[in-house]
Amino acid sequence: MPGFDKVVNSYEEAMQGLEDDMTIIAGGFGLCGIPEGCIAQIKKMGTKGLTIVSNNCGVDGFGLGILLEDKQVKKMISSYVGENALFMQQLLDGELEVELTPQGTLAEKMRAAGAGIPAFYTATGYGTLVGEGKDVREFDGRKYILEESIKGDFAIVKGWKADRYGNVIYRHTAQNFNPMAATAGKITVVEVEEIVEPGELDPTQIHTPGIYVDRLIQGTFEKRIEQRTVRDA
Amino acid sequence: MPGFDKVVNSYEEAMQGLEDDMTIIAGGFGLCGIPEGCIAQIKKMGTKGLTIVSNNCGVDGFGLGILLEDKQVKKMISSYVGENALFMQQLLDGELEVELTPQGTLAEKMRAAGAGIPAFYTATGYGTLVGEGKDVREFDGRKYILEESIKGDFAIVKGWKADRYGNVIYRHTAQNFNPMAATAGKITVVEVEEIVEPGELDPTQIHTPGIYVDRLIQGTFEKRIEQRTVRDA
Amino acid sequence: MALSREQMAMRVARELQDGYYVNLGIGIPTLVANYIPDGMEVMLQSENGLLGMGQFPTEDEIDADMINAGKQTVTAITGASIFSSAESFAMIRGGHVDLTVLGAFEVDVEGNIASYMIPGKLVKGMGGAMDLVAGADNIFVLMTHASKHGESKLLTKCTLPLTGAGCIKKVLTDLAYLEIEDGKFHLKERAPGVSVEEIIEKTAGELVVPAEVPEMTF
Amino acid sequence: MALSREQMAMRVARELQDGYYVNLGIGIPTLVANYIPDGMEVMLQSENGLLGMGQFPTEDEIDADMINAGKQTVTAITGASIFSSAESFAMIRGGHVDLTVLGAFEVDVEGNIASYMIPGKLVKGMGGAMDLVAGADNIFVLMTHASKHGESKLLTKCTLPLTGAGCIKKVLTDLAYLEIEDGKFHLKERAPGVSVEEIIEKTAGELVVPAEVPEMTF
Repeated sequence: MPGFDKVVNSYEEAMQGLEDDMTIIAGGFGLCGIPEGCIAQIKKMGTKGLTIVSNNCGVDGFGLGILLEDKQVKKMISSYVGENALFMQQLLDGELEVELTPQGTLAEKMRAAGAGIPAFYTATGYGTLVGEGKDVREFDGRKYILEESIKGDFAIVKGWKADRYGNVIYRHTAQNFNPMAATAGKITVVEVEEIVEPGELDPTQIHTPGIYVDRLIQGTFEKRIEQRTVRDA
Repeated sequence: MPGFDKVVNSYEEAMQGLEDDMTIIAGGFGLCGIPEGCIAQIKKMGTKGLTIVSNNCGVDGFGLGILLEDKQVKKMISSYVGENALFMQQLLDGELEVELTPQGTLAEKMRAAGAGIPAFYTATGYGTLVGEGKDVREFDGRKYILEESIKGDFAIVKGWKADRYGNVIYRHTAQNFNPMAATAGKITVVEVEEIVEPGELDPTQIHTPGIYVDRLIQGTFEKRIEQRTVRDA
Repeated sequence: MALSREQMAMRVARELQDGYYVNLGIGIPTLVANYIPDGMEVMLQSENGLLGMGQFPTEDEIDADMINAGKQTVTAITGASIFSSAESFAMIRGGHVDLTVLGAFEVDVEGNIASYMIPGKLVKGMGGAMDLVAGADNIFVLMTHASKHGESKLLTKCTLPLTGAGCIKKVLTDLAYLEIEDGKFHLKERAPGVSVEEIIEKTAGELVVPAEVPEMTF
Repeated sequence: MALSREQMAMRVARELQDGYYVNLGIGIPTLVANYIPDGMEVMLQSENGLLGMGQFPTEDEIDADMINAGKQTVTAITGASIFSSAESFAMIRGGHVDLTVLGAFEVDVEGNIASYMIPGKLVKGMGGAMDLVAGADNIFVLMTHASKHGESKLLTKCTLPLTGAGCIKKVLTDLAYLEIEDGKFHLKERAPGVSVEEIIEKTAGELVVPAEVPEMTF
């Protein structure tokens, strides 16, 4: 079924159409399950003025952090940005905006965008800075704020395996934000460790059905570990 | 880990605490993936005045349809109720209420209940009877209606396999509404074809994590087929 | 002559593109699957939770756990995915399905559609239809142009309870293919041998007729 | 004497019940896992998407794809489940987690909590903390009773940006266990050898002190 073959053969092709001032939704939590190849390609392209929606912004010199080096990022929408000195510097210098968003709300905003839900109510953030200026409504005696969905011009996603039709599975906790990100891009690019033939993945065990995926590429991954914690054997 | 062993040994135990006038969320689509044993137990208990949230109401003499025989159901919240003569009779006689809810909205209402989302906006039903009396709001130039989540005193769910901790997987399209139903019950009862030991199911392939499941029972299932359609071999 | 059910399906099949994800409603829309052009592949979405619906099973393959939105036993193609109803309607409502084909009782010049309920008759429910018409950009409505009693189904304003408001742009009837824009029906094609006059006569809502109305060929 | 970090963890561990799903925040809350009473089992939820977090891996087991919410490499217990962040926060926001233990900078008599931001200092973000305090019914806040400079952290009104409004009912400090009700702190237990007077002195928000304040034992 060639019409459903999502495989592209280069990151140039994978990120084709990315332009200045676009919004990118990125999967990953910390450095776990991040689309390393797409991020490297964005750096290479030098695209500027980007709004990036991602739980974190990598670390200095790795992950999304490398996009700060050439000041490609205008705004980050994240829940936690604490691991990155360059980030803090650019934030303090006013070169970078940040919109802090609770982690669960961020995940739900991505899911909602993909699911045709323009907004939802959540108790998270009511009465805090996050709730300021947002609609408040009471249900069953409790107050909730209205949060809007968030869609990207691109979504960049890291999977483990995918078939050519773009059916993706994730490995362990590298799943994190990736399945929601995959639904929320006008163009969704998925990079995986292994591309398999259709039929090799169990249909009932697909995490991201191919309908959400526009381009699929096989990459190689450093998978840097942020907090290496071990116990004695 | 005995504290996490959700297995009960009888349907009496599985449905213990069900009382008149309660709300039950039920998985299943048509006769596919329906919690046959729980339904039979409800019939046996004779509980009355029930509000049942389920995409359909079974057929005459099978599935949720059997609860109509002794007039146990006060109200159905469903998207499609067309396969059931007794249902239509009770509806016309004013013995049964029905709240027709679009299928996607119904699925999302269950999910929202489980996910702590009291309400969400959807374009589905705007400008129709479904939207009457509901809040309308515009996002990006399009109008949406506010739909509230729907929680059950009980949720009754049909899985394929589950481990003792209540981690469930579903088989083929018998998944349907079951995973959302499982999240939406104050007490969630799951019946499955096979109970396995923890560790036998791949942690990344669980459809319903055990945290949602209160009681688990192994049952036997007739699995009646509603529309038997075949092609020549 | 008015289009047959098969011709209606054939005409809609021309809207398909290679790689389309398509949801086909019950009835004539289902027949579209029989006329997918050679060398083109589409994947059928069934809203109970199946992407990549295959043909009916053989007696040996039949499986109660494997059904489509019409509750018929089906199979899945190689490379299919199966998921929850919430995920399925996330796809539909989120606009990920490329083409939706469904039947209707009435449509009107505002793009309203009535397809699920005839008051006073049996009330069965909308199933997934309200989500399908609200979620898709590209919807094809298939219906007869007029009732058996000759009453137009293409109206100034729908008389039956709506399935969706302002969401229909393309209508294929047994007599014509029309598009809805600016509060009017626009006649685009006519069935072979059907006169423009007959279409005008059987269209109650405002109809824009161009100088030239191409005849469909099969 | 003020409770040690370990004693604080031990005291919270007494709140555990067999079969509890528990989310433990970074820092002292993490230590609670070391004091689960014998014969009792709890399952740890890590909000990045893991239910059934196990111990740290050995060098051989270490896997970059297997981390917890603190971004530490971890393992999963037998019978764990791993899922998306949306599913993880559905569990949290939906109230399915039985006990949440987390740190704070300040709490006040209205049950407000400030734990993520000190204006003028570095702004790191709330991560999952706002969801955790909004979603759980049963939250234990662990913190020192006063700052190093002796300033109370149990206030009439939080001075720092809030993590959540009106959601805290139970606070364990190094000096005392208190519950929040009716706009007041209620002193329930004191640390061994800590006087009621010291607790009164170091509690800025209104404090209700019963005739008898039991001393914790370890």
